[in-house]
Amino acid sequence: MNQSSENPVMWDALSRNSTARLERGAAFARGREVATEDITRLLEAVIEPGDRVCIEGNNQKQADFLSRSLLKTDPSRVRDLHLLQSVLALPEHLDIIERGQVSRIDFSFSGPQAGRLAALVEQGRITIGAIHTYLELFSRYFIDLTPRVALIAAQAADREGNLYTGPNTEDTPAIVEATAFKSGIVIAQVNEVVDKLPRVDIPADWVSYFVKAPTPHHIEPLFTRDPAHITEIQILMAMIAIKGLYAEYGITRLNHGIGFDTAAIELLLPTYAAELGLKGKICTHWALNPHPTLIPAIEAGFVKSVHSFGSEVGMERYISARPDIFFVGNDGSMRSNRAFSQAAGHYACDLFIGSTLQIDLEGNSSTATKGRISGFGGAPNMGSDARGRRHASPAWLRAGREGSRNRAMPRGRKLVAQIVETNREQMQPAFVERLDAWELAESAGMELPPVMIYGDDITHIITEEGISNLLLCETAEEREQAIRGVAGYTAVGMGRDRRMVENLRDRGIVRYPEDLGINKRDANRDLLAARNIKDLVHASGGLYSPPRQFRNW
Amino acid sequence: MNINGLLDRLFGPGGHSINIGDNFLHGSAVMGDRQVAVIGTHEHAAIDTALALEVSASILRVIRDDLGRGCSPRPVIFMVDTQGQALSRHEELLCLNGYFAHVAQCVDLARRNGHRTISLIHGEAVSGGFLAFGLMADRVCALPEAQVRVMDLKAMSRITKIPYDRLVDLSADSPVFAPGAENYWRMGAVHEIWSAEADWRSCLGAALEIADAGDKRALLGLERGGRLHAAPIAQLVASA
Amino acid sequence: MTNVRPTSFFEATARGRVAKLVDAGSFREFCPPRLRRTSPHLARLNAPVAFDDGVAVGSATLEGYKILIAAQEGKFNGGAVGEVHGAKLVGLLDRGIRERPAAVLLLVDSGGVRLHEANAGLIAISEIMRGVLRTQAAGVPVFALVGGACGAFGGMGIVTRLCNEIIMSEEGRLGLSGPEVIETVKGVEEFDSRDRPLVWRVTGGKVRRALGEATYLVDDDIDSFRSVTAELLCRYGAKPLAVADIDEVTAEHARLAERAGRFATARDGREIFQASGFVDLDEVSLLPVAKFNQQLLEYI
Amino acid sequence: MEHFTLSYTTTPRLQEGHLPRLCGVVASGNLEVLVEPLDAADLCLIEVNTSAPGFRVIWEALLSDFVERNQVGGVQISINDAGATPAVVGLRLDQALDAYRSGL
Repeated sequence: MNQSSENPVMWDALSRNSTARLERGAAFARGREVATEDITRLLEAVIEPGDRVCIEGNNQKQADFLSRSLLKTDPSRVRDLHLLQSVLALPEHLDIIERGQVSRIDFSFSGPQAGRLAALVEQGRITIGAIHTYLELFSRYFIDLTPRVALIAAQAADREGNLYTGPNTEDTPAIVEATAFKSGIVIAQVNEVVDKLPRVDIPADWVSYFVKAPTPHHIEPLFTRDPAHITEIQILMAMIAIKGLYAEYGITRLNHGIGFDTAAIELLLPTYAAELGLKGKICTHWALNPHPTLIPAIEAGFVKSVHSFGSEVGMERYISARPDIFFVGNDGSMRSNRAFSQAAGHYACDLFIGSTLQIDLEGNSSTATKGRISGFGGAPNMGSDARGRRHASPAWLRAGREGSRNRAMPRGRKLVAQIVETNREQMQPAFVERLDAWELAESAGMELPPVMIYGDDITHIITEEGISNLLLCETAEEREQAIRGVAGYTAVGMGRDRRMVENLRDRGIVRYPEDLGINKRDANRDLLAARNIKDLVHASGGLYSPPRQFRNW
Repeated sequence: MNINGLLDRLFGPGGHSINIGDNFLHGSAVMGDRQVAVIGTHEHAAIDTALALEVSASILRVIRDDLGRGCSPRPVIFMVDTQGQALSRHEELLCLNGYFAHVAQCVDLARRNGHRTISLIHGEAVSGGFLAFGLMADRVCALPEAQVRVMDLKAMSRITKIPYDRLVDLSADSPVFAPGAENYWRMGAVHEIWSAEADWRSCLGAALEIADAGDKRALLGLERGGRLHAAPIAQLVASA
Repeated sequence: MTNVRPTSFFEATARGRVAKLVDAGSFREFCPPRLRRTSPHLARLNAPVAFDDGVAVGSATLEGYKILIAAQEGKFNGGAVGEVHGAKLVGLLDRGIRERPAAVLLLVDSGGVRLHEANAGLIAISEIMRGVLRTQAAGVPVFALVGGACGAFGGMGIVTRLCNEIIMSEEGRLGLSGPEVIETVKGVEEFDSRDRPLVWRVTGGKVRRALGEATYLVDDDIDSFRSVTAELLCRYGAKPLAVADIDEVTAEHARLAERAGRFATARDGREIFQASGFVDLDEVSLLPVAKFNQQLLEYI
Repeated sequence: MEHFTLSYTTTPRLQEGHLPRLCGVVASGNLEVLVEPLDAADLCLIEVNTSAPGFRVIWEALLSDFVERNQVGGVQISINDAGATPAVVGLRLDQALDAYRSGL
């Protein structure tokens, strides 16, 4: 094929375009450094209509100053944007949509803004490309959704523009790598500009501009759970998890979802699990944010290694003093990386356990409710079988054996557990005939109902009633009764076939606390290795410094 | 009626020598042939540590003076007009409740030393400010316009989430939560409410005669039908 | 399951506190739940009632000393005082005058007056105040133990301060108006009720001990409360209780006046800690109780 | 508030002389359970007073399971509930009955 000579193929259009942008931007920068007050004009200069823009916003660190600055840009110049970012967390993210500057978004999680987002979709003011998992979205950055402009957040820059992202590195490397090496523009907001960085997380030549933000970027203490709020019911479920799942399979590599249910498990390791002789046998290697509630287990010698998606406010000094456990740079601060940790959680862990709002009769679970488009972040990556996994471990192999008795070829599978109280407050049942996700999908015109974890990925369900092992069910009917069997006094639970559930109990598919040798009345808060945040501080030897909203002293 | 007018009506013009400050007043007055001490607040005082110290210092002075003179202990008239305790971080830091407890202890000391004590609510009597000394006296009298309360019904409705109209309805036949001296009278905590036309001087004189050092308010509340449970339950616990 | 961990006073229920504080099995309750003396006023407002109206009162022994004891349930309506609740406390104090136990213990955990029956509650508190003073005048000491989530606030803060001894844990709080009330009326600049370290620096056990308002600061476990109480029962048992006379009350007056002058502008417990000889003010909140007590003692 | 009383005929009690026991507190999401001896030895009488109306069907299912599981005759159980979940109700009932039986 011969290209027409009047119209020669341009193989570097992106970089030419990028050069033009940088030339326009030069008026508002000194080298890579942009003065705080010039940032809006710089954004107007380098962003073009129709650009794919990633505003770094993940569930902890937020490029909040750049978001606010984007809101101040002239909507006639900065328009028709395609936002692609893992989390829509700030009101500003939605404000910019409301101002009509955005036409399309691709994202993973919208937590606090889920209600507003659903309203904007219903009004037809925005189109959602897709709701991804974190890994999926990062992957698409490198395939068909590469950002033209990335607005990121770092702790510090030096004069050259090298960046230090510190403990909360999180999504930054994935975003910058995709943008910078495809001739995109990378703009970083930093808390401070210094002469010498503690370490370089992002080299200067991947960065187009940096600007000092007037206030440090916002970080949400998202993974801090005050043990004071853990209930006896959560402790009972944690006992069931430890005895009926962790000990049973000898689970050493795992990931915990966020929540009080899993915090209870973490706090029972040095007490209940230790008394069962499980130290060294379970919970040694983790893909996990630095949960403060893991401190007692770490101090008790349960934990050997923790790789983290992000950091956690107040944990910095503790992490720094435990470099054998956490991934720590030469400067003494942690290096987190959401993309790597997500991959690690998917491929290298034998168990994911987390909570949900609803589970249906097939075991599909979702946190989606009508009027809220929230997405699931990383849970689906953690909570799904890694079909590409090729290395064995005892837990993985046993789960594989239990799940496929009729297959000749040995193959393992991941353990995926959901842990829920049968009824939440206000008697909202966790077990339902039909997920609210269906209704949400209809009202928001989504192609598929937003399911967090599909029923065929789930292996165990734990409630205060007991634990169901879905791997052992031979028919769909058995599976449904195994779910009903632990659904307690919900309509689903009360609709069980009692005879069939007793039969499943005989076969160890449904196990109640008494079947596991657990006395419900032992489930009291004295079992917690820390009963409040202060206990955690003391357990850390004073190294953990909790945010003030978690203190009562 | 301003405070001077009130004092004139209570003790007769020239019958009192009372130092009147912004919020605090103290001095003495003549009731028939005897001296009485007058201590209290006006202008809806918010009671803070400073005011609590002034009240307690005055009580202590009366007790000490009478001990020194060897005369029979003077009655003490507490003039009550308070919007409640002062609300501030500084006051809390100092432990304002400790200052209130100290005032209460001074009133109690006066009682144990033979001083009769009367409270006269001449303005507002609200919550903590009322507890400090108003409610500590042997006998509590109220002027007709006295406002006695813990919280108004609108605020109570906001906090308890009970609709305002329902609270209004319920308060028609129950004295237990709605503002009003009448409600406190029915419950036995206000011994008497003086009418506007009455001779307040003789009301006060009569009250002084019958002021009683024992705390019989629960029985009074039972008798008046406004507080039916306090007395029998206290009795049950005391002698079970 | 063996459990060697101390039992948290903060977390325990009122009945749990009593059971662990007194000699095992010695608690005999007056007006017990089976009598169902619930609050008629809560019922009229269609609010949940409790069989003991949020307070357990009775007699017991502690290290063999005969005591009367009351424990407020902070989890029920914030331990707030209503007509029945208050009458049980008044009755217990009256019983104290008749029975002359070694002491009356008040396990205070209360925000003060119960709004649903506010007038009855306010009157009851003044009756409790007079009851405490009457009991003391009869030679029976009254001790307050404060370490629950509601602390000792409102009228119960005043009652607590009338007691002969106040034993607090660091988690306990003692004051008159809760921070939420001050914030609502005076604004967040005056008192940010969500700034929890500040709330504790203004009303918490440590600052109360540093001021001398609390006479003892103990760890948040029931055994620590018990051992200090036992020590006090022994000490008070050694000689008859002297009723506060003019000199004693005058001395208290001087002490309070001195404090008001000394901390005339203070708004933060840090200033109290500094004046109490603490050097590293950031560290005070994390000092273990024993160390805190020791440093305080060394300075005095 | 919703109020109802349920009555179950069950295995008669074996021992006499039990003392009343109270478990739990009336706080949001929690409940108190009072267990007392009842004259009728083969009856279990359960009185429920709850701030969350409309869940009588669930209460009945839960309580009949409880009575069947424990065979408690000669007992009156009185509940003041402030919106506890069935999980909490079940745990509290077990605790209360345990305390009642062991305390005599």
